[in-house]
Amino acid sequence: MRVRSTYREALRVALREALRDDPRVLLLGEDVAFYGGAFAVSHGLHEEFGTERVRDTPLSESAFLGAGIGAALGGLHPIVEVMTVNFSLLALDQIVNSAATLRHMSGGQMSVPMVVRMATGGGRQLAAQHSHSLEGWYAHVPGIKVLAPGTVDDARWMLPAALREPDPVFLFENARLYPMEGTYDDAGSPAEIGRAAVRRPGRDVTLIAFGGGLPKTLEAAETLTAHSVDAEVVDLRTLRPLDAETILGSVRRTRRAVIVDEAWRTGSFAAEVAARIAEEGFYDLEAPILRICGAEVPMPYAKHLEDAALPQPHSIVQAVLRTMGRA
Amino acid sequence: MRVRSTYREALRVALREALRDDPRVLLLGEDVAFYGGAFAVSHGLHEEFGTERVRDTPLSESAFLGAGIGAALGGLHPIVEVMTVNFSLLALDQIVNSAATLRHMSGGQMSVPMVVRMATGGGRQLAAQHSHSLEGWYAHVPGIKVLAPGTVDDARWMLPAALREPDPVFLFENARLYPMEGTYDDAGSPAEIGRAAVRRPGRDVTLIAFGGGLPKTLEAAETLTAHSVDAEVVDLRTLRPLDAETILGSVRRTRRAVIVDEAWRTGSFAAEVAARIAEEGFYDLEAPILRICGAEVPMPYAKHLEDAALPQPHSIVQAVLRTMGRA
Amino acid sequence: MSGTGDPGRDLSLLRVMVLIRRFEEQAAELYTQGKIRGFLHLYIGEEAIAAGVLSVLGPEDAVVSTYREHGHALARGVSAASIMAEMYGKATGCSGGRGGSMHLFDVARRFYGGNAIVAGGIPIAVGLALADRQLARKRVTACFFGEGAVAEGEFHESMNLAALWQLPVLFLCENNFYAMGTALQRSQAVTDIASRAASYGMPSEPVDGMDVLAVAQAAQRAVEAIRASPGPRFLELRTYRFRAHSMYDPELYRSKEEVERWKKRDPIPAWEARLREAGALDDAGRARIESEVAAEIEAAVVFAERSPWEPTEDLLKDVHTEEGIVA
Amino acid sequence: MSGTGDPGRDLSLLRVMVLIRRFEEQAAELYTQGKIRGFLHLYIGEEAIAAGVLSVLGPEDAVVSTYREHGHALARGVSAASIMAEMYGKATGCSGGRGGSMHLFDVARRFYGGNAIVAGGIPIAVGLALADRQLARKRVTACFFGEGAVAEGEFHESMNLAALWQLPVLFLCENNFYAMGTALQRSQAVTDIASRAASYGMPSEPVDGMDVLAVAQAAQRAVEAIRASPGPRFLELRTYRFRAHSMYDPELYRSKEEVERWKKRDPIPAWEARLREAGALDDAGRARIESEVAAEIEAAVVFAERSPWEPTEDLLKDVHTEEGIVA
Ligand SMILES: Cc1ncc(C[n+]2csc(CCOP(=O)(O)OP(=O)(O)O)c2C)c(N)n1
Ligand SMILES: Cc1ncc(C[n+]2csc(CCOP(=O)(O)OP(=O)(O)O)c2C)c(N)n1
Ligand SMILES: [Mg+2]
Ligand SMILES: [Mg+2]
Repeated sequence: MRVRSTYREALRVALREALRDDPRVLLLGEDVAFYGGAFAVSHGLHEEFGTERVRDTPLSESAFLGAGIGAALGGLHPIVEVMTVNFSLLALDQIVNSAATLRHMSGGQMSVPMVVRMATGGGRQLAAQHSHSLEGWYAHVPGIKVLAPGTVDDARWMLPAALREPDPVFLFENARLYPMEGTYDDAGSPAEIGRAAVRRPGRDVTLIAFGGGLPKTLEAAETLTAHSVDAEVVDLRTLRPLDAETILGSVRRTRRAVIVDEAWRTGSFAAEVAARIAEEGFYDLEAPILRICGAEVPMPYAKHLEDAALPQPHSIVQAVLRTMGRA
Repeated sequence: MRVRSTYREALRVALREALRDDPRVLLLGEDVAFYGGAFAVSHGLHEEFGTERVRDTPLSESAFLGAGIGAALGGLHPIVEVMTVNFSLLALDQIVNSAATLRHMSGGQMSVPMVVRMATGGGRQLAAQHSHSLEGWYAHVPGIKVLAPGTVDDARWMLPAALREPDPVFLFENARLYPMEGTYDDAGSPAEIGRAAVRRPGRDVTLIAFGGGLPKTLEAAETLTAHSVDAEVVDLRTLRPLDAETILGSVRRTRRAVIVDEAWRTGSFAAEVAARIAEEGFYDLEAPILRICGAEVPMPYAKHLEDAALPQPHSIVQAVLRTMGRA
Repeated sequence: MSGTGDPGRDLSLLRVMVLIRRFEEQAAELYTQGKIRGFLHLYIGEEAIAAGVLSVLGPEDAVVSTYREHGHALARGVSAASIMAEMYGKATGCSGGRGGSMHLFDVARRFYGGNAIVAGGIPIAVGLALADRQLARKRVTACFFGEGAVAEGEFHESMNLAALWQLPVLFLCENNFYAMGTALQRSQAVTDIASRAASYGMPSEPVDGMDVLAVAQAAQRAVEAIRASPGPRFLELRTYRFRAHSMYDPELYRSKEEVERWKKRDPIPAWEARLREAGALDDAGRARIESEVAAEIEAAVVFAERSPWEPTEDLLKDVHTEEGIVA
Repeated sequence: MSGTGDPGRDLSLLRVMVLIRRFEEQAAELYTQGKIRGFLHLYIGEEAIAAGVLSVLGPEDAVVSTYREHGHALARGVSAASIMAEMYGKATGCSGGRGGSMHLFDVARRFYGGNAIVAGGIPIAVGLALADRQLARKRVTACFFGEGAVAEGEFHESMNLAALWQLPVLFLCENNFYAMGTALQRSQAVTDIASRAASYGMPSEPVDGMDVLAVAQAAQRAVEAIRASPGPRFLELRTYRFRAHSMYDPELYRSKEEVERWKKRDPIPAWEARLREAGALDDAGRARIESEVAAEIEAAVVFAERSPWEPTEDLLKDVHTEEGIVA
């Protein structure tokens, strides 16, 4: 049955299920318990599962992320919440140098079954230190997997999928999407990791997006019908491993690609998607691959500036019209 | 006059000059003084300039990087040495959230004149925690500039250029290149930031590389003459800002591009270069853009595995032959 | 009563506290009207600290603060108008509308923000002090942070640097007993913060942060000691925030009774009572302060309302220093 | 003399120290022959610590170490052959040739490496202990690190977590007075490391790390205390490395006299003398140890020499857990 829910509630349902079904699961992070979660995702869970399994940590991103790794090695299955991707910069050593490497550099002797959740993205007037979109950085690192739910259904079903992985999985929750309404299938099953989804089929151009960029891209696709453009929208869902097959299959049909990524343009994940198409789908293309990305600026606070710094439906529409030779 | 020198000595000459010419300059970092620098770059400098201006720090990457920012705000011109890019993960908060943002988020009230030097790259059998090539991550961040000297001349002349910038500049020294012999012009002038260099002109294909990838690429270009391929080699030198003009100009002539980057392939800086060409040089291209990058694996220790994990002249040659339709 | 000994200063302490209180009450109101956006962290209840500490600094001293910094900025003399305009996101704001509530800057007053990464400002303060020491200037850098920061690695690295290098920093820990929803005893193994700092060998003492005179006197002693012989000092200022952590916080983690208990120690009526008792304040005087403050805030709101927006075309301004190369 | 009370164990302490010493002498020799590559950090001089501490742990306890870990690995019972093969980069190495000298792992012996980021292993140890506590297992996690790590933020965050959550970790700081070339007094404002740990409210004591019996006894007391009531304990083991930091270090930062002075306190002859004095060791017994150790090391070298290389095709093995989804 499809259940109406916000993205936030869907995440909470998934967390509750995880804590209920597996005694090894624990949720660890700043303000996940008494405060109720910085974004209220874990609201109420400590009352249900106790403050050992829903455990507030001090402000010590590096240590509690590293403790998550150790706890995973010790037989638990931690879900570590780093409040936002901005603060995850403080934990990158543990992530890149330990979580991602321990299996390989021990010759395969151990796995690190850990899920790291964090809020990401701009668009809430939080300015330069609280608006990063660094999913692309994470997707660069071998040894981890990177998921970016952009729908309520994925908010519900990606966590159980992540928990089935024996290796570290990073789940990026776009903070703007928490209040987003939608539905999930309550008899669904864990999302397939490494599989993109065509959210809207179309013939004329492939729009590729993920996470916070997805709703904007779907909106742009709707607007484009008024311009007689039938856009296909591919939701990457998993950034690492990347589902190149779905992307290339779509481009093979539409012959045009526009990639939407809220991160700063240079070195964005959109570049990776463009590079893959330029390498493997080159002969299918009829026009340059375009990217609609964040402006190259530390995010400004003022709303009109922040809006201008981020991809918007109208900027996506403009790019598509350009690639169609209409503008 | 051209002076014979190693890359290491050229860097030291530049450091000595900087300390001599400007009393506001100080060199700050782990083991820069008494040890003589982890890679002997700063060897002898503390004897010449004293341990206040060539200052050993405790193992506190975040604090001494942040102290560099503060010192810059306070009127000094710090050169901060982070021993290697691997440890810079511990300082990324200060870099991304402060060094890169302070000017913008204060509405332009201040500048952070600071140069951060660090060794980068694999290829020395140092395994998974000591072999990162994260220049591409840095190049993603607006507010900083990113330089990657790949020649002895750039080792000599990039630091003075960096010190003329009022904003933070990151200088990536490839650790494999320290003993590399070459020459620099001792009457030269500061390198032009944001300007790529054609290191070898050629007609058939554009090879794009930087830092540690440059010597391998030049070697591949030589080998290719035996296959009757005349390769042009573009050395990016500056990753941020990127000199797209030089890249696109070269591709316009050769109509083929192969990008070499020692970083993990997915999300590498090579992806950005490919994306730029696919966006702006699409109609000039006759073949897919290829990337020769690091394998997607935490760097293994064993030499044969590490060699296989990194771009090598022969793998570059193979890629070029492929894009020429010869393999 | 024993005041500061200077009746003008005694009254000024009251005036500054009232200004901060009323300013923030107005800001909260404007937030609910949607005029101010993003995060807004109120300082209400903690005014004695800003008023007391900043009354003893000279114009050449520097101040580094956090995201809860309206009080510090106002007490430092940053104009209410420029702060209000900043929170509106206007071009006339003290950070040009780029920073918002969390990133107030006023370099002319040596007010260095406005850092929204917990503990992130501390290394910067250390660096400012390093510059002072290296340039033989007799300045003090005052560095504010919350007790939550004490769990962060950056705090500890910075304490050690400052103590090791004997830098002229005055560390000011505003211990309001909560970091968001995490009570001190759930974040620190040892809750006596002053003793933690003392473990670095720096003079350190707890101060009643609800008593503006005690704060001013302790700060005065510390600043004089630093000027006499550079080297860090640490004050733990025990206080309480009367409002939620930010405008989003449902305050699940503490009881109404606890809040009420602390409100009985409100620093403003407490100081007012002492002034009245000493005959230094009467009803008319008190009313005059209120009306002056009200006028100042009203003018600030009018200024903010009437100020222009930064043109959207200027989005990329101040990412880099425009003048370019420094002499 | 007062030994451990168990003559077999007394002799075994000597044997382990001799094994470590001879093993490393052999490794240094093989390094100059180019058989071992990358970084090689010798433990020579510090053997009493590994031998003493690991003599009191049980097989269910865990060990987390650094890049200077040959001694810990050998004392833990990881075979000399598998360590030697690892340093050769062979497939039969204890980390499959992926790790090298800095990344020895043997999960069957609960030996969790082998961490080459200073302080990087500490949070992982905290996490292992968290799992033990949460799963109500009476295990101890022993965590080794150098005194250089005490300046790192990760150290402090971890101390606080362990003390706050009362986790069963035994912290073992090998204070050899230098971090590369940085002397303790140039890296720590307060050089009494044990007191620093005590500031977290955990029992902590300095131990003569050149006296294997003192080490074993202190470790025994600490382990028993932790088993009796979980909660961290800290030992500062004062020692000295007789050799350079790594094979590249010209040792500019300390005097030959200082090294010679410490060599007079060599833990091996010191313990040998006490055993002889007590009549527990004679020339024949001493010779037997040497010849047994020599045979073990020779066999290790032969094993390493004869072992196969990992096939290059397997480069990407163990980046992820191959079995995929966990039950
Ligand atoms: C590194 C980091 N982690 C998490 C946050 C989110 N956060 C913002 S304020 C805060 C609490 C800080 O508490 P404290 O230092 O006591 O200051 P207070 O808010 O009480 O003034 C947290 C967790 C952050 N801004 N930075
Ligand atoms: C975070 C980090 N910074 C720098 C280094 C480089 N480095 C390797 S060992 C070392 C010194 C460590 O000293 P200590 O902790 O005392 O251990 P010891 O080598 O004396 O055993 C340094 C600076 C590193 N590996 N990790
Ligand atoms: Mg607080
Ligand atoms: Mg040491």
